[in-house]
Amino acid sequence: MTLDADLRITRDAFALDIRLTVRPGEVVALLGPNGAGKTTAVRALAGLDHLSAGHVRVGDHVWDRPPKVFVPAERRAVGVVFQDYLLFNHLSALENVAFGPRARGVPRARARTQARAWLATVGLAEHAGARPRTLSGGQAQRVALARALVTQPDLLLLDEPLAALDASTRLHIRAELGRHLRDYPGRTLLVTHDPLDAMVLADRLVIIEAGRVVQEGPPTEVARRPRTDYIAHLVGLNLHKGTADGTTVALDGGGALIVAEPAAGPVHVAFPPSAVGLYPRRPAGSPRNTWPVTVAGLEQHAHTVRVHLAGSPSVLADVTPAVVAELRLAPGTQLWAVLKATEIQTYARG
Amino acid sequence: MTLDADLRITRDAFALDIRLTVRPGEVVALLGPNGAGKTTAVRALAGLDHLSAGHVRVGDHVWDRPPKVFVPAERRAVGVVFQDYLLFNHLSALENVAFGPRARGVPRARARTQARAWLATVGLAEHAGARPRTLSGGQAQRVALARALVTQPDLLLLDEPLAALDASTRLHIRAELGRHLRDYPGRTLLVTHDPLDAMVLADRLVIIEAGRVVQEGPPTEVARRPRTDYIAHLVGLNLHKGTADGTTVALDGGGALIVAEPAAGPVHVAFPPSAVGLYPRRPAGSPRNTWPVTVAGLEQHAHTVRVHLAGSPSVLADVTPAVVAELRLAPGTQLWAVLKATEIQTYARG
Amino acid sequence: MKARQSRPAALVIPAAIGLAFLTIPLAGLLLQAPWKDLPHHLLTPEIQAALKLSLVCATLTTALCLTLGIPLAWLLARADLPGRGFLRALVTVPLVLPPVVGGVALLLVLGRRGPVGHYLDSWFGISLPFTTAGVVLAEAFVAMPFLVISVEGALRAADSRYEEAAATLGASKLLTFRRVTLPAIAPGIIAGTVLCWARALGEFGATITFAGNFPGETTTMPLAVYLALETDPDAAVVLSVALLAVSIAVLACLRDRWISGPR
Amino acid sequence: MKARQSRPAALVIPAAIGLAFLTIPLAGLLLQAPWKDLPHHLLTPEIQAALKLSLVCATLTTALCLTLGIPLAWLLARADLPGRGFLRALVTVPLVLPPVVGGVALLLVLGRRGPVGHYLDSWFGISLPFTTAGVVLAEAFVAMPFLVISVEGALRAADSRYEEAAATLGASKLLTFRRVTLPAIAPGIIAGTVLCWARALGEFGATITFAGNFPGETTTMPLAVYLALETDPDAAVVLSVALLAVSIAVLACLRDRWISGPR
Amino acid sequence: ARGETDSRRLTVFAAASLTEAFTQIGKDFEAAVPGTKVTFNFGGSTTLARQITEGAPADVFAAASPTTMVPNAAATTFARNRLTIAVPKGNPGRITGLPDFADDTRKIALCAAQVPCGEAAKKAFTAAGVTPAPDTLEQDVKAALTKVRLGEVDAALVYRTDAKAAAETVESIDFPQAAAAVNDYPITVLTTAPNKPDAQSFVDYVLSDRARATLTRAGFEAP
Ligand SMILES: Nc1ncnc2c1ncn2[C@@H]1O[C@H](COP(=O)(O)OP(=O)(O)OP(=O)(O)O)[C@@H](O)[C@H]1O
Ligand SMILES: Nc1ncnc2c1ncn2[C@@H]1O[C@H](COP(=O)(O)OP(=O)(O)OP(=O)(O)O)[C@@H](O)[C@H]1O
Ligand code: MOO
Ligand SMILES: [Mg+2]
Ligand SMILES: [Mg+2]
Repeated sequence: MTLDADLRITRDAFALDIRLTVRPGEVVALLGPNGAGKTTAVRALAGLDHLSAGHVRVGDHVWDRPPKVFVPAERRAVGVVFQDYLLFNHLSALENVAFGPRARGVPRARARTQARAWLATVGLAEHAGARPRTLSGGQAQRVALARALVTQPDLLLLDEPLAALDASTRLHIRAELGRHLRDYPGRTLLVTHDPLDAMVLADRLVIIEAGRVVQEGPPTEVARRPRTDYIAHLVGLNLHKGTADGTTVALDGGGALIVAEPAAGPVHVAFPPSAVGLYPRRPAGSPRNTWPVTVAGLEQHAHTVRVHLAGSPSVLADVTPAVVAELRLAPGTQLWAVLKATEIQTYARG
Repeated sequence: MTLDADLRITRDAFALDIRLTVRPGEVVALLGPNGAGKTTAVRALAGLDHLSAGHVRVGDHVWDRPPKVFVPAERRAVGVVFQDYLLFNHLSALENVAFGPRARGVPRARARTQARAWLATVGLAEHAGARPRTLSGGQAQRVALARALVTQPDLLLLDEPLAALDASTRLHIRAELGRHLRDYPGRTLLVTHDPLDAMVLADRLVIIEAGRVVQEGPPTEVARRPRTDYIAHLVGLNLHKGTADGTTVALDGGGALIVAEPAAGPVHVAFPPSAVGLYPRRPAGSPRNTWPVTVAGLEQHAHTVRVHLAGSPSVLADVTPAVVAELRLAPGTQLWAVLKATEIQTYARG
Repeated sequence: MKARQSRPAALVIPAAIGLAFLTIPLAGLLLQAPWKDLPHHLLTPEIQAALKLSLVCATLTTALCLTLGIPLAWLLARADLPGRGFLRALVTVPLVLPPVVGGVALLLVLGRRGPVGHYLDSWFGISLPFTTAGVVLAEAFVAMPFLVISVEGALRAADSRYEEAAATLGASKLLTFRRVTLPAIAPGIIAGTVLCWARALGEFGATITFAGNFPGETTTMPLAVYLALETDPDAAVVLSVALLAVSIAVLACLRDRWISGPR
Repeated sequence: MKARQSRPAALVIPAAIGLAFLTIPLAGLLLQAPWKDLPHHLLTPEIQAALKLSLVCATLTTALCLTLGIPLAWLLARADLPGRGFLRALVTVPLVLPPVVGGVALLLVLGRRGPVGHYLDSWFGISLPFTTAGVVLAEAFVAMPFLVISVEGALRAADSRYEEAAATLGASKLLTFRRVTLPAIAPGIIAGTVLCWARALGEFGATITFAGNFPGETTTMPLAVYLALETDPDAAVVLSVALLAVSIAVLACLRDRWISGPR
Repeated sequence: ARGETDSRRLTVFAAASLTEAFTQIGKDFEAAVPGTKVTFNFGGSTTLARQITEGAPADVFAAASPTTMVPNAAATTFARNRLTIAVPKGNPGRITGLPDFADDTRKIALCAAQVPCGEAAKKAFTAAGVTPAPDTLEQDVKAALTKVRLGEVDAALVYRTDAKAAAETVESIDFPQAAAAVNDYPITVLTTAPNKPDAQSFVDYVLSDRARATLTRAGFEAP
């Protein structure tokens, strides 16, 4: 029951032509600059716009194949967080969230209970009775998120679901969303501008520019071999799975890292390639993490060089060309990688 | 002609009570979690909501002093970027931007020329004729920004003006906005969730929580002595002014840093405290920047310690408590600070 | 608290002229009315019956028009029908048709000899002309377009993206219409309802032609006024003023209860 | 491309009944009309004059109503007037007043002996009753409330935050109204205009009472229909159908040009 | 607004039931008195009377009944109208005379008592000793006749002129008591007439044999 979409939409000056597949349980992040066609793709998948050509299929169910087949939005089991929320102004926050379950036939009392639980999850329990116009921007976005998640749809479409959130709420909601998406058997398409959201939440990235896919693949793969400077900049993040025990995280791929914030159980750890320092000899100092690595490859970007390093763990490091010359970096060079614990962000996975 | 506002607004469950002053040419960033009252403050300053008590004054002009005085929005020389843009749907992007000048009596042709110039500035020259509904979220936000900036108002109110922009556009627009704000003789209040926006663009930060000011001061000052963990996390950024020449930036406060991206002329350089490594001896390795510092103070936060370091430049470093013990950090301790060039973000100032 | 509003003269002056134009003739009537005869004119059982009948019929008419008219407005505004412009124009027919001719048209179809009325009579024994039901039908024929067209206007002005949001939440077109669209256009529906009710209340030509004029059954206030005008103009003025007073009272009370909040 | 719409039966069925109810009587008229006599009835210069007069007067009336009625609607919807609910109800007066009584009221005030008409006559030598200008006034009195109330409904439904945005850009209330509010409620204004024009076109009672029935000057089509009903009922049907055909043609053409875009 | 320079204008206010006859008489009069232009204002007599009272620029007023004549006018009766029973073609209700109007099972339309034809009908029923059982009380003769034409009612009491105009779809049955309910049509030159001389010649013309013939053709009787 994979979502298989070949989205072709032609509009005045803009043409979208992308192919997307999302397997059950998979989270695909759609990234790209403003006006790349992300919202357009979301609308076509939701059944709000018709394709000009191509198809949208979930397993054997054809949702759209012009000119014959078109299943309207209300008969697709989708959930959408819209970029501008589109909360119903005449309903309270609670009623907004309960709307989906009610529409899908859940009895009123159950729908309200579910809605209340989700509002609590996004931290808005005490705003349940508020009208959307009286909510702040971030609060409105959280209600919109709860409204889309509560129905447990087959296909979840999230258009910048965290954009209006402040830093600390974002951290919390991102973790909550991650937890939800992990247990969630449906397919998720996540549109975001935030590389961290994409890296942490998604199983696969699809990066589009001007209506076409420029690269796709698992986050680490894309981060390893970004095809353009734009992508390199966008997904410049080392991401590892591991199991935390206090401030030590044992990585699934081998090795361990010391982090600043203690945690327990399965986690993601993430740090930018720019945070990894390279030394010819083991240095003594504040950085908690120091381990031997071997240069596996080098990639020149606009002003920096991305160095692929094999080791436990294997990581990417961004350095200036001057460093490459000075340390005589070349495949096979043996070095020490250094990473400060405070540079590492840790997110619970489960 | 300083803006002096004592904003007191009482609503159902929420009460705003903050004092704000913004001097001519000054940029004040208003930060705070979702629902803290930032938008409420912006609306009161714009003349869209009445104060319950307090006052809004610009120099000798009283804009609001309940119950007697209230100058309506159209007679305050304000410019507002709304959190949800509020572009006029029946007008093209160009007409939206030209609306303000036209309303203030600029002849049509001049208004359009100004509007066109601003659209070009925000990178939307070729979307001048588009209707807002046909713009993407990020494009719409840029039009809203251009619309508020074009009129050169006495008081500029920006509510999350960069939230919907993708990373690269954001970089560009932030620099553009910074350039504009520097030359701009009016007062600017910038609401943002992004600490970098706040640190780079603002002369002073005002941080509010639940309708009250919890801390205010210059960015470096606030970063140096954050009163709460929330603020420490929010404004954890080293920020320096300097003059770039290729990849070397001579800092105004003394010292120099090597950066990855070459630049020329006055710049801001910014890097997080977590990026600064501390070593007892000078290490040899990839980090381009290594300089001697002396511990000036230590501050314990939730899981990290913020170390104040005197030197050229003086910087903040975040380390784990284990490091403090290991390196025996205490005021007066002499160390080497290490910072990778790729960790430093550079923004043109002029 | 919303910002207080200043009021530009360029809007206030024409508005005041408009208001004066609509209300000064009423003042003329009030000045002319023989106030001391008022109780005498109004306390007759015929007039009280006519007033009651008028209110009942106008209200039933409005209910009927809401039931049929709102879906019709939706169809015209939202469904992608071929020839929609023409259908929309067709709906205005009863507006343009002189009401007496409208009454004739209703008789042609629903009268004893009409293609529909004939079957109603022989199959169900229902005869509409000369009955209170006939009054309601005649009023509905004349008043429904007002409801349909103003609701359609409101639907067109409404932001249909909220309906899209409802669809993605699994709401059928009908549920979306009921729970999202209708609340959003409530002011337009109220406006249409007021127009419809008031027009039904004042309807004369189609009513007398289709339903006739029989006291207690089909004599509504406008019919009573018209006939009073023939013999006793003062009485006609008094009756009109009474009709107005009642309708203004009803509208002033109802609308402020419907319209919650300051805007 | 917008998503195609499915159409729920619970909306389509009442809509179809409503449409049938509004149009089948028209079909009855069409079947009844003596088609072969049609040219004979319509080619008389009197009828052509009446048709032209009707169209001209209804259009002038609509222009007048737009000029005065839109500001009035704004005042009722946006200005924070005391007693707004009452004012709003007052505007519905001409709706409820039987049109003939409306005509009488106009005569009482604007007639040669009326408090206003008297001065118009003696100071400016203007006499309104029994002139084409009088027709326009009578039609405006009856038709303006339709415009005012539907525009007011549209204003209430509109999102006033856009007006706030305009204010922060320095736009006066008037400019905001013209450049932001009006375009946003265009569908509501179109609906109101259609109602107003159609009602003016069909107006009979107030016109014949206030402006009289002078061929070429005040005899509009509904008056011509009334007279035809006296002498030749079939001709009355033909004339009504002609009036309808013209108005439907005008509305079907205009509205599709006004309403740009698919929704 | 009115008043062409090259012809003398004469404004005649006349009851709607005179529309056909007076239109013809007006044409004949214009031919007979060159240089005059007759303008009619047809409408309900009461409305016309009110318009005259409110200062309408009328020269001549011809009303449908003496009661609707304007006060203080020296009016002359120029025509009479008599009631008749109008039934739909084929007389489906098998109406034979006034007594059938008392039958509750038949659908009957009468004029309301407030209008002249209703007043006349009342006299006729009194004379016949019949208490009618109407289903509707119409606002004027035309409305009653319309219901007969469409077969909605089995019978109505209308004027002969009206029945004649609708002869294609309506049969009329005369009845003896009609003599008791004859309706007089008065005509007068108004004291406020702007064009008194032509007004007087028009009234004279209406009383002439030529005009009487036109009136008779329309179903009116001579006074
Ligand atoms: N209805 C429309 N008609 C014509 N062009 C449109 C329409 N809607 C969107 N576009 C154009 O299509 C392009 C893609 O828009 P889309 O909203 O999909 O971008 P996006 O990737 O979501 O961008 P953002 O990150 O800014 O939200 C844009 O250039 C936009 O101007
Ligand atoms: N019209 C209103 N009536 C009642 N409460 C309101 C109203 N508008 C806002 N509030 C409440 O006031 C508080 C502050 O809202 P405000 O919009 O100022 O927050 P904010 O700081 O802008 O947040 P965000 O970053 O999410 O935009 C919120 O709790 C909100 O729910
Ligand atoms: O024919 Mo009217 O316009 O209801 O009196
Ligand atoms: Mg988008
Ligand atoms: Mg806000």
